[in-house]
Amino acid sequence: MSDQFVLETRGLVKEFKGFVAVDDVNLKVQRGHIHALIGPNGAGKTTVFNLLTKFLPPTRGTILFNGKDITSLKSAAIARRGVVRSFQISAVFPHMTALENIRVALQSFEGNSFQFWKSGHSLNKLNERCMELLDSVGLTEFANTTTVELAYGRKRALELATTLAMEPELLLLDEPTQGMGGEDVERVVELVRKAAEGRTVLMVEHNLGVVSKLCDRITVLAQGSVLTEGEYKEVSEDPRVREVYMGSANTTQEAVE
Amino acid sequence: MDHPVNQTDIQQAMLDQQKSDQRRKHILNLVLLALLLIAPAVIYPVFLMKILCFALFAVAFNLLLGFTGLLSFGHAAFLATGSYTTGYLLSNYSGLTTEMGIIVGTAAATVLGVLFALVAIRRQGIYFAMITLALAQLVYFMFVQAPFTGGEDGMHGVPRGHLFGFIDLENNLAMYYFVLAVFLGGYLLVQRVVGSPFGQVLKAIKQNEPRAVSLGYNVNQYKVLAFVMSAGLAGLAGSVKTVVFQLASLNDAHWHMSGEVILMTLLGGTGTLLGPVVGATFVVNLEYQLSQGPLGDWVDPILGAIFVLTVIAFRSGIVGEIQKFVRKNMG
Amino acid sequence: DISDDTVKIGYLADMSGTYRDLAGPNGLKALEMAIADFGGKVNGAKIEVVSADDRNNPDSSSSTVRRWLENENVDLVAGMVASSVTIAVTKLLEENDGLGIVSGSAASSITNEHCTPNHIHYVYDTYPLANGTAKAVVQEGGKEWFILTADYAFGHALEGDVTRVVEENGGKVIKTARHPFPTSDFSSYILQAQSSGADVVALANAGSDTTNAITTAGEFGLTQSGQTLAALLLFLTDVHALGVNSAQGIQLTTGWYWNMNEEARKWADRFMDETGVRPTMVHAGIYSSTMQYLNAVKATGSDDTQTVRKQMMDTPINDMFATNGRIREDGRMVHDMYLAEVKTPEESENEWDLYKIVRTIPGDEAYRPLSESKCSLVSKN
Amino acid sequence: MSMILGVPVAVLFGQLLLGIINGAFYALLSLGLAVIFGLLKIINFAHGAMYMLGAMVTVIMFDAMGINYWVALVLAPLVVGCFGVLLEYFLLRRIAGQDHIYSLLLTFGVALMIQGILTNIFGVSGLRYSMPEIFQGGFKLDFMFLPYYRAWVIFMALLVCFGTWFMIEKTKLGSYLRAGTEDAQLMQGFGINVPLLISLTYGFGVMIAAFAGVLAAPIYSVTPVMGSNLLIVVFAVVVIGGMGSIAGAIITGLLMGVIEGFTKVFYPEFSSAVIFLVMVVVLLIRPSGLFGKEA
Amino acid sequence: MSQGSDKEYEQLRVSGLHAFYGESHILHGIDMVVHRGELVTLLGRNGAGRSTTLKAIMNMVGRRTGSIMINGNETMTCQPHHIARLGVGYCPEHRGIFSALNVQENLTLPPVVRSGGMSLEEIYSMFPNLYERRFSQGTKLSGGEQQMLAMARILRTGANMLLLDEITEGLAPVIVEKLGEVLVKLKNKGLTIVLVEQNFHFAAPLADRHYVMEHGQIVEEISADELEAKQSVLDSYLGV
Ligand SMILES: Nc1ncnc2c1ncn2[C@@H]1O[C@H](COP(=O)(O)OP(=O)(O)OP(=O)(O)O)[C@@H](O)[C@H]1O
Ligand SMILES: Nc1ncnc2c1ncn2[C@@H]1O[C@H](COP(=O)(O)OP(=O)(O)OP(=O)(O)O)[C@@H](O)[C@H]1O
Ligand SMILES: [Mg+2]
Ligand SMILES: [Mg+2]
Repeated sequence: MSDQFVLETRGLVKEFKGFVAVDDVNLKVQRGHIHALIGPNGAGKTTVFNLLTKFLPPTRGTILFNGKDITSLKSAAIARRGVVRSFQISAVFPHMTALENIRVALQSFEGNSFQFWKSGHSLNKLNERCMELLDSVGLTEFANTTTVELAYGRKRALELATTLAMEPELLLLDEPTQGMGGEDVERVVELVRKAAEGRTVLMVEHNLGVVSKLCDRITVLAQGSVLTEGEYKEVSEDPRVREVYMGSANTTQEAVE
Repeated sequence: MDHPVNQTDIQQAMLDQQKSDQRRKHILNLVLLALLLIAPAVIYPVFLMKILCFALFAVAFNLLLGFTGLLSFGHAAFLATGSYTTGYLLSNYSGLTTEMGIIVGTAAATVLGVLFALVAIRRQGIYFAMITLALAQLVYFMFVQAPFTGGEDGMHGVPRGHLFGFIDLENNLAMYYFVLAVFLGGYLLVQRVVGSPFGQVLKAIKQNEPRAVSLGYNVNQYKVLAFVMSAGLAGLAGSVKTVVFQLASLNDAHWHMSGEVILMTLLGGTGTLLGPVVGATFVVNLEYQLSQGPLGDWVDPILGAIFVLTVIAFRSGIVGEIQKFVRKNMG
Repeated sequence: DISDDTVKIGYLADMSGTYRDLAGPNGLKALEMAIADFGGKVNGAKIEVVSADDRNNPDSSSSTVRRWLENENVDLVAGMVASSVTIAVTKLLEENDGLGIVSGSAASSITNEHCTPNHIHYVYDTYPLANGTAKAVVQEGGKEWFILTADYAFGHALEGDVTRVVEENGGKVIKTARHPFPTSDFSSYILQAQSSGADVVALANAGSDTTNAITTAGEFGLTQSGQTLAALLLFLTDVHALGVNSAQGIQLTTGWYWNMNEEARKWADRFMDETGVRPTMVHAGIYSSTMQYLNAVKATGSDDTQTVRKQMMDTPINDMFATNGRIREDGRMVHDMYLAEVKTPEESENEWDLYKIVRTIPGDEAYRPLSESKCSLVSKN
Repeated sequence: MSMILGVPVAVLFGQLLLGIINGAFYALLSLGLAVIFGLLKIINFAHGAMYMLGAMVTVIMFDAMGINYWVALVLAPLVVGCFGVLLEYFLLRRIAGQDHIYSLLLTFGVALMIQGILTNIFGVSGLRYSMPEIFQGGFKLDFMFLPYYRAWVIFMALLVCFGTWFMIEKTKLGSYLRAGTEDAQLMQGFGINVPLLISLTYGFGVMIAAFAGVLAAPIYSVTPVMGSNLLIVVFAVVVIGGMGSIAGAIITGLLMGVIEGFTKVFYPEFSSAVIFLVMVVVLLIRPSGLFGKEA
Repeated sequence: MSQGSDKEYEQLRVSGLHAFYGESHILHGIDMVVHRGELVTLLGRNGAGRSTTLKAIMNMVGRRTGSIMINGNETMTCQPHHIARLGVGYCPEHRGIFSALNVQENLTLPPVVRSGGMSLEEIYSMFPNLYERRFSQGTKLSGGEQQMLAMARILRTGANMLLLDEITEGLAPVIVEKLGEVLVKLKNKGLTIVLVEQNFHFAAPLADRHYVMEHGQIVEEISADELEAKQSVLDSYLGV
């Protein structure tokens, strides 16, 4: 079973001072899938991400990654195991160039990060790969631009590239297309698709067009617990999902195009 | 969207930039080195040594503030620990060569740095500053109470001794070149560290800590290492200072000293390598000039006014502003 | 002969910190008055003054003094207040064979374990402070003592000296409390003193610590409940700050008081014209010691340290500052000290009319006898 | 008489009371500091100087114009408050939004200037200020003599503390203040005159410090440096209470007064450092202070 | 306040607006007019300068030149709080929820600048999530909840011109739908709305007119009825 599922949660619960944000969630993410987590605002999606990456400690429950219990690991250790997230609110290193942003991510695999005696030139060999990643999100020309100066949408693209640089086994994306216009969304979809080759993606996304195009499996979260799970078609036809989340089919259909 | 610029061009441009930066840095370093080598011919060596000691202290401090984003308000503790340890050893064990005294003093400060770091590192921002201050106050209390420090009177008459057992440091020039060597060692170390892969991670942590965590960095380990290095170098500054002045006093441990190094660093320019050096030179010199002259009793108000002016008009510090100016007028 | 035809005096004191008022900028005035009175020249050589703020920092002070000695041919270093500064400077003087006259410091160790052949301690030290005040108070019947001590070298020294004097005179120290330096709230200590049942509450501290403690003692009615308050080190400026209302009746020992005799008063008037305030014993001491120094240079025609020091030791001092003064081989200037009592508001005629002299303590009785000295310069026979 | 560790219980009662009184000063000072830090994110290193100014102005007004204590109690804080507003308007405003550390440097510079200038005018020995007649004497309690003035201090301090807490935590104005510190520009975009609000807040914060200074004038020696050593202790109090927590600053102030008071009995040498020990321990256990909101 | 559909009244006139962040010149001469009761969108790619335009109207950018008339008043020299008092409600791109305040305090924070705003009850019934979490700290809300809060709080103030920056971002489709209804309602009440939107499908049916921006300039103005005819032009600008 551990072969089939990369990630599994058992009875995951998170309470905030009496308020239950995540309520007994049993999630199974199949290897190689792009798995979407959707649900109304405040359903607990981001909180689930926070629990998975230990930005918040779970109140109860266990998290299994490749069959191993990672509930007690720290954030950084989880990232090193291959579970990497992007943030809902853009997270970059503002006073580094786009290229340096990505290089910091690549560097964490080099095993030289404690080498305070080495010259910075030793990092130049990573530049090639940085440029590839930047190119994949269309930021080539901004490689030497300081990140603060990038528009919001580009910051998000950069963040995605940085996350990909981590070569994660399981990629957690929190609303990757948020704040992006049509063409950029397209590109991100492509990017995620490309990135998903050979790895597993768990994403939160409100753009149903993206979800329907990309995702193999969808879990709907509402008020902290799992409402239903299945393929896009099943889920989108579920009246409960329509009621709490999707609303009238109209908007959705248009978005899908 | 099309990409008007070619990937390799961009990379090349970046490498060129790096190279020319490097070259400029080398030239600057050489000019400064030359100045420092001939300085004692013109300027009173003990005074120069004082500047170098404080410059080293500020450089050490800036490794934390400028390059890791941690504001320590307790760095006096390390300066004083280096200072007292070396002072005690050299006064009481006459067989000890000077450099051994300094090494042990530095080591003591480093160990103290580890202790501080372990306690403080989990705290952030102003809490970090305050917990380091609190720890430093406790260290201060210890130094006040401990019999070997001479309390308020201080520790006096520390012999300068012989470097490696044969170079007589009573000679001011010999002493000067030794201090210069130590200073350069510290400075170059920090320069290296900042540019190293480790330095990149520090920079990342400074700018966005949660993001660094999510990229798999155990940020506390990096911070601890940076902190300990900074503490060790501050201790080194203290040790050398004791040898130069042949005394150690509570002033080194007082929170004013922790404040002073912040001021030096900010005045010179945080996050620049040369900034703390310039800042230390400026402050030490200014205090000296003012305390000598007819404005003797106006030192504090004048210093105060300079701080105010700096913050209002030259926020990036002396070196920072110069860099800005150069960048603006050359590119 | 006089090196480079100038006699150069470096004045080093706290110009801006805690000890500013007792020496500070006005001390420099006193020094300059002395030079002016001497005529600005000695044996044709001109007299120059340099000054520096010690910032109560031995590092800064020693680099300043080093430069004075090594580069600027300063012949005499005067002033010197904080003991850490004084000890650092005297070590340097010894190394460079310069001469120093310490006027501000209180620590008796300066001419005891820290004595050097290169300095003179001129105005007062902790030994006579304890000796004068404590002895008088014990003899008046204050047998049981509570000592409130500033927790640093000076306080400890004073506490030690007081304890000895009290015990020698048949009294007893029943409790001591050491407070951090500086402290602003003394109510806790005053309460402890009150509940200790001691006859005498002695303050072995200085400056604002002392004035704060005295104010608080007044507020809590310490003296009303029958206890005696003894302040061991009070400068005129402290008493002036307290005012006679709070300070009345306090006994203290001083090396000099501006209104103690005609000569002193005349000089103090001139000083007041210059500065607007009455001089402390330190100010007077600076004037007097500078005069003595210049006289010695004149007499010997030299500014060589040992020659001048010897001449100074050989000349008894009788001037506006001291009667029966002489400099001993350990560098201590021994002169008569005075037990004074702060006047009552009724007695006090103006804001500076603060003391009445109760008793003169002969120098030999006041200061630590050479037989007890730990100074290496004192020949032991 | 029963004893605890060799100290009579009655004496300990007295110490407890004195500790609270002393704590009332800490509470007032840390309150002002917490208001300024919590709301403006300014590390006000001039706070000690403002406290000192409160006391100095009281004395100077009395000496020069014969203005009595009661008037000074209102007037001196107002004068200092206005000074604070000017300071904010001409200096601090220019560094709004910059790193904390700049405000630290700036206010430290200002403190040095104020202290240095006053030292040159008035010296460091202190100025005289006599207790108003009405406070002469005190209550004879079983365990101690409590001067009337100390009782007055604690009463006034608590009154001001409570009033301030109420205003900030419970009123609309308070919520403007709390929000304005996070995103002043947006607040202004909502139609609130944020620059004015900030000036007034800073003025108010230093006014509380000056008020403490007036309270201190009759009992402590009034000198230009009287505030400089208090400063870091008060900072410690604010941190222990939890930066930005108004209630935290008040309660911790009182608590630290008491702890320090007992230390003065059992280990007096340590009394100046005990607060820092408490701080280390508290921050190890509760990272954001006793009453701080968790980050 | 002259009522409703006074479509001739110029609520906002921007002419020759340039804006700068420090050294960088972001807006290059924007001209636009919005009439009372109109809903106008600003469309464009990421980085085109739409948010900057709204901020410039609020005087929240580094430096600006040109002219901005609101309600007939020239506002180039006004401080932001004066601009708000002219009846402008601004909902920023990054929400600007205050962490020091709880949800309800956040909601009641902006002072009422005109009569006719929504009451707290109306708002809570429109956004039940907010009611449920009204005593939690503002920033502890989920991303979407924060967005609702940011929108809701300016509805209370009675502002008659709303500048809304990407309000549907990160919201569940049901809520987006609901927001659409709210905007229609507001429009019917006679409010003037400038909407910066990525989600064209959301904006299209609501808007009277669209301005298309590129590189800090307005490159096209399209009214609702021309939309179909100009669809291809629009697509090319937006890269859909
Ligand atoms: N630190 C916290 N303290 C208290 N409550 C919290 C905290 N973090 C989140 N919550 C609450 O938990 C619930 C779930 O939040 P979460 O951010 O996981 O929602 P979400 O599903 O990601 O929503 P969205 O799509 O709007 O981002 C929300 O109601 C939120 O208010
Ligand atoms: N604070 C700033 N400093 C410097 N440049 C900035 C700043 N904010 C934005 N910019 C620049 O201004 C330009 C326009 O940004 P703006 O935020 O207005 O774009 P937008 O059209 O709203 O795009 P988005 O969809 O990304 O929000 C961008 O190129 C951006 O890099
Ligand atoms: Mg979310
Ligand atoms: Mg935008």
